Amino acid sequence: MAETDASEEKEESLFEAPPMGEQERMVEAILFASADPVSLRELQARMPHGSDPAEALVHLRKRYEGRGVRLVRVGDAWAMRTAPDLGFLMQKETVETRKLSRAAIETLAIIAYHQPCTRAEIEEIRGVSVSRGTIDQLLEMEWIRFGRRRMTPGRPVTYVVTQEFLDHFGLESARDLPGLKELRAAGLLDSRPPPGQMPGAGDGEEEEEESLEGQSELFED
Amino acid sequence: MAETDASEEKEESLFEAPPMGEQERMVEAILFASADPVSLRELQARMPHGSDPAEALVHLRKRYEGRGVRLVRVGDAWAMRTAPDLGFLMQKETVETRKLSRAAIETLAIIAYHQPCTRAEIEEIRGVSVSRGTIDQLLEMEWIRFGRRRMTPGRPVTYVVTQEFLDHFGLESARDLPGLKELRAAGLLDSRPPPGQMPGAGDGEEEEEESLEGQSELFED
Amino acid sequence: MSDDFEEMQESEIAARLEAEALIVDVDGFEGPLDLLLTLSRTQKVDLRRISVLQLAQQYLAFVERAKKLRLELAADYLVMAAWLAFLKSRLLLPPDPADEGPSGEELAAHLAFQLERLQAMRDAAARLMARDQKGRDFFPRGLPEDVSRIRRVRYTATLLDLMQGYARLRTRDEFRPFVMDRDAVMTMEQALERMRGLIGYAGDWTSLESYLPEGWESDPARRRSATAASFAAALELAKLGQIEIRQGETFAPIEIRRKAAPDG
Repeated sequence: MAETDASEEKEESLFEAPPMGEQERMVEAILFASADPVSLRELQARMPHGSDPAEALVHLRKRYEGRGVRLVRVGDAWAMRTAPDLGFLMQKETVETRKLSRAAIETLAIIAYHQPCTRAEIEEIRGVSVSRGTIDQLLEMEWIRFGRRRMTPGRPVTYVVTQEFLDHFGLESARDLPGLKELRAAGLLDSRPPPGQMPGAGDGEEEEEESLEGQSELFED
Repeated sequence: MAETDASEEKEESLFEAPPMGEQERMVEAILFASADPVSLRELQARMPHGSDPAEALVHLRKRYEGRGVRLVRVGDAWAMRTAPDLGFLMQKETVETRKLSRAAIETLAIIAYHQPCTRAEIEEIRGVSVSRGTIDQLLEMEWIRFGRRRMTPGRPVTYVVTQEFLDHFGLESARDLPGLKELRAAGLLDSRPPPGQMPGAGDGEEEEEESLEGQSELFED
Repeated sequence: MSDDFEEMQESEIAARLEAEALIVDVDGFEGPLDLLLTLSRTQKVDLRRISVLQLAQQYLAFVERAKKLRLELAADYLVMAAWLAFLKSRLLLPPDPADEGPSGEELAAHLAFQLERLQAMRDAAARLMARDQKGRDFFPRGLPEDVSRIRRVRYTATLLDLMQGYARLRTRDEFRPFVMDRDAVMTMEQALERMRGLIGYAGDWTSLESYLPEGWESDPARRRSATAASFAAALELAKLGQIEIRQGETFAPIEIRRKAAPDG
């Protein structure tokens, strides 16, 4: 089976890929049909063999410049979105997003700018403990997800922002977060351990607390 | 600005309508984002006063001619749709990976360890009859193939494992499979003796069964 | 020193006024760091140049005030107050050479960093929320088309599955030899085992043939194997002095019987 597949693939690639104009149409159709961003890999998988969706995207993006809809990049995926200046026409389509609490917004920003970020780090920055509900809400909105466990004692879970987060805020990547460079340059994104004992969530017990946290989450999951 | 809607409307219509290019963008964005086809009347209602969506639609329709998506009329409303010739892109092949059934794994293991191996032998070791489907599945996966017929009465077919099998399991040859001792050393063998069963359950008849089995397969094939 | 003191008094008044306003909704603060950040605004300086000493005094004044009003402050506010009192003493007193802990300046610098960082994150959050947002400012396709899924199933198994499957089978009849043609072979050990169990019941001379297990008499190959094994086992038992063997003539049936125990 696998052998025939391979030979089929080979055979097909002998056919010429569709002309770039056609490929552009294909990418256009696929992206129009999807509400969610479509990854380059998926485009490739759905288009005929030998297609070059990356190049087609370049053409397509240019074509939609200044139009009512635009081609936007979201992480390693692409999507069509209406131009932001026309938002006023869309009252009918506007979705009421749940009002986020100040704690949730701050937590989200901290995760976005410090990712991957542990709960203990969030607490250290905010100087107050993070309620489970806040993290849950962000997880539920699919704006954050679990990252890799930190390789420190207790192997605490980390959080990172998602493609949905990038899509929602119109960001090409997390590197495009507003003011990221300045914050980094100012050293405000460094993790600076507190000298000796500091009160609050960021005190000397942090490490241990973090371990416990990570541990309990390990078992909860 | 405590004026009535009507006078506001009049006043606004005194302002010039947006340029046609802008109107086209607006129609484009509305049609793109709308879940349902949009009527001319609704377009008019949503666009700034003095707009001429009908004309904008004509321009827009022309613009999308031959593209991956088209502007189509649905009753007295308008919508954007994927070009019909690209419908084939709206399919996605997903490959679902499933674990092989226990019966199949056991059958495969027996063949691997005892090849060449007849169906009667498999059944003898497993203690239950082997369904045709299980053998077929393994044959179809190209993990086993027919070996030489056994030179015993009925000349039953035998099964052997394939190169594909060896590749999948990362084996040089079936002889590299760990033996019972190694399995036990690796903790894969339960040291508890199983309850009951003396050797050679159904001993005397075995040979005959096998022959019959072989025979029937001979004719089935 | 007196200048400092005057300044302190002045700022204390300001802080008190501030605190009074703040106290009304102490619940509105997200922890002591948030409160400190709010208090720091009264200094109207860049957070980098903030006077941590002054801030500490403001905070302590706030807590004092809250106590007087009998407002219940959460424990972490009080912990922070204690720490700030400690920090204040460190900042005011000459350093103790015997103390190896971080200096007051280091602690103050870190607190300033924490405040600046918290403020920076708040600003970043505000900038983030001010961006065009999906579903509010820009919109995805309202009528996405279904992508039909063609499902193909691929079965898989790991080597471990395979070995465990085999192990499972072999555990079931572990006592069997590994080879395939084992069914036609009886080992001497098996025969010995069998004979040991049976010999006690046979008081008189019995043909060795009758010791062949059921199912082994008819098939010639099995019969041969069983006979040979039983014979070898009989010899073994005779050697151990447990049985006696006799054969009337050549090719006559071999008979055995249990040896009457001569001694204990």
